[in-house]
Amino acid sequence: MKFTAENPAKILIVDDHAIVRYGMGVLLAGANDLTLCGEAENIDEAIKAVQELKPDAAVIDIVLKDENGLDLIRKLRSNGEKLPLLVMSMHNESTHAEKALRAGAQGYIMKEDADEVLVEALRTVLSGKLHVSDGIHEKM
Amino acid sequence: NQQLEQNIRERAQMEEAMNELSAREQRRIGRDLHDSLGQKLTGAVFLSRSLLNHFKHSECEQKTHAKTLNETLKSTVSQVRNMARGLASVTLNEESLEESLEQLADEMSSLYDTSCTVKCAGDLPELTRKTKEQLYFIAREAVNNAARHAKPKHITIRLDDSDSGWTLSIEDDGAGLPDDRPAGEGMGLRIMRHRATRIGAEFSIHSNPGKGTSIKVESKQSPQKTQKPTKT
Amino acid sequence: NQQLEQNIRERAQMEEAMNELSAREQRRIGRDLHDSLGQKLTGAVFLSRSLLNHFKHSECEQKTHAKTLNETLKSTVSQVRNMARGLASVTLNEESLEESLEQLADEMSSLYDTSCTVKCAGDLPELTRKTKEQLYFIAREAVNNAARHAKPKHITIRLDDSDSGWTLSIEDDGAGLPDDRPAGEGMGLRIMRHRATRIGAEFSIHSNPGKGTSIKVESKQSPQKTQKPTKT
Ligand SMILES: Nc1ncnc2c1ncn2[C@@H]1O[C@H](COP(=O)(O)OP(=O)(O)OP(=O)(O)O)[C@@H](O)[C@H]1O
Ligand SMILES: Nc1ncnc2c1ncn2[C@@H]1O[C@H](COP(=O)(O)OP(=O)(O)OP(=O)(O)O)[C@@H](O)[C@H]1O
Ligand SMILES: [K+]
Ligand SMILES: [Mg+2]
Ligand SMILES: [Mg+2]
Ligand SMILES: [Mg+2]
Repeated sequence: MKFTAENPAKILIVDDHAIVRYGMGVLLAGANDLTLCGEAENIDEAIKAVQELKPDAAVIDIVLKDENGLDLIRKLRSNGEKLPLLVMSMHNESTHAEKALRAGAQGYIMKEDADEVLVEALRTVLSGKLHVSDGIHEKM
Repeated sequence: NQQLEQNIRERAQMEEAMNELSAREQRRIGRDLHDSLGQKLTGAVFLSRSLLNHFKHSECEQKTHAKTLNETLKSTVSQVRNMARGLASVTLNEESLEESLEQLADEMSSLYDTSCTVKCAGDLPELTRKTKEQLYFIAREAVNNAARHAKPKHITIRLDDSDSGWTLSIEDDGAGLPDDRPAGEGMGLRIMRHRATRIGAEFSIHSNPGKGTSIKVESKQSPQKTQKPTKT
Repeated sequence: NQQLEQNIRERAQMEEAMNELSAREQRRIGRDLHDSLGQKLTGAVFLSRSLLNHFKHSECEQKTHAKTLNETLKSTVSQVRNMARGLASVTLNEESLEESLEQLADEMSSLYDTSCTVKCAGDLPELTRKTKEQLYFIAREAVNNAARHAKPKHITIRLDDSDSGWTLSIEDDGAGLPDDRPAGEGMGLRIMRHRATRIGAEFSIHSNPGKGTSIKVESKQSPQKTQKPTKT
């Protein structure tokens, strides 16, 4: 499916920090083929939001207070949810990207680059491809 | 005399308790940095990027400011991440010892011109948090020593099970210990040895000039196998 | 037996050395936070303020974002400052002990509903850095205890010269130690006592129910007066 300004992709943000969700929402507002459809700060909220809002993709943080974003990914997959999932984390990509993909994610971005790559990474996973940085691609 | 012995023993216990307290304090700060400060700054990076995008088609002063702001904030995020990593180390996200060692190896490989790999046996006994922590710090010092002093091509961190429980070893193929090493050990080696004592393990170091050095830490017996494993 | 005594003694020395190392590490982190990170963030606050001013007369979305950004960054500056202060403490800016105690008193007065003042004798003997540090940490714990446990109107930190060298005391006019205090001292009191031992000083605690508590640390003799003073 091709997303356009008339038919933007609905994005769900899952992060335990309000300021991160806010900043990311502002950034998404600037991309006309994407729209923020909801926010969640833990696993339960995220699972409910996916069922009710039917987002086209979700951005998921790894550290969600005491919960792990990778567990959320595994649960969504075992519920049969097929939407592309993009992991965004403070953790080093080299040690965590592979784990994220194995858990069922389609991409991995680091928080410190996220402002530059978020929108493109979302477009990539929405088009059915994987998003990881070149260095990691080689390693895998 | 027995009184004196008792006094020194209490002093040692006190100092160890204070070390444990300050380790806990450092982990707390590491978590604060990583979770609270790091996240606020991440949000701020997004906002500054959106302001920068707003000025995309203009050439005003504000655009330069937005750009500098964005760059400054990004550099603070990586600085905070690096500081947090050093502080929280093994307990960040309750990782397993194996994961922490993998991360250490990755950092080493990217920091020095040395490849560093981790090999772990499949069925290691459950380790207490204290043991995991001490082993992590021993490995970190040993790997740093190898990279700094021996110019090796390769470093291997190995975690094996053994009759007595487990063995941690760090091997490099570098220069080996220098012959003219001053009699006493440096602080790094002494602390490694002491950390091994703390967890009731044997510490040894072997070296061949020109062939490399290996550090070994071996559990004497494995209380973890019989004891109820501590939640880690 | 003498071997055993020697072993325990070495263990105590080792743990103390490690404590010293981690104290140094914490000061380093404190300085990094204060100088490097804190300065970058202060610069970022100014830039965000200038962007906010740019949108002064408009009512666009960007103005709201610039405002949130500015507020977030301001909160990170004070967070970093607080973390740095806790870490770098006595050696931040190479302050004198008196200045550090003044700062401690200020923090206490603003944090709790208690006034806290410092009284220092004019001609104190030159203290070593180690002594200053331990005295600072003892004062910090004592003041915190008073504020947290005794609900006093006033706390006085006193630094006097004396025949034996110097005396540090921390007095409050609060509730006094509870009668039903468990036999062993808490970790805070034990660490204060131990810090006093480390610098060869006497530690004592006096309390009157309903009238308050006073903690006293007194040098036994004053090696600093005869020894060449360590550079601090
Ligand atoms: N893997 C190694 N290969 C070759 N030499 C080593 C190795 N590990 C230690 N050494 C030698 O042993 C010495 C003592 O090591 P130690 O870790 O105790 O101190 P350091 O590394 O010199 O200083 P510090 O650890 O305090 O920064 C080193 O200076 C080095 O000469
Ligand atoms: N100035 C004081 N006034 C009244 N009670 C005090 C005072 N200082 C200490 N206490 C009592 O002594 C107890 C032990 O103090 P200590 O500093 O050892 O432990 P704590 O403050 O309870 O815990 P921690 O210091 O580990 O946070 C306190 O719980 C409190 O009941
Ligand atoms: K949009
Ligand atoms: Mg998070
Ligand atoms: Mg060393
Ligand atoms: Mg206390």
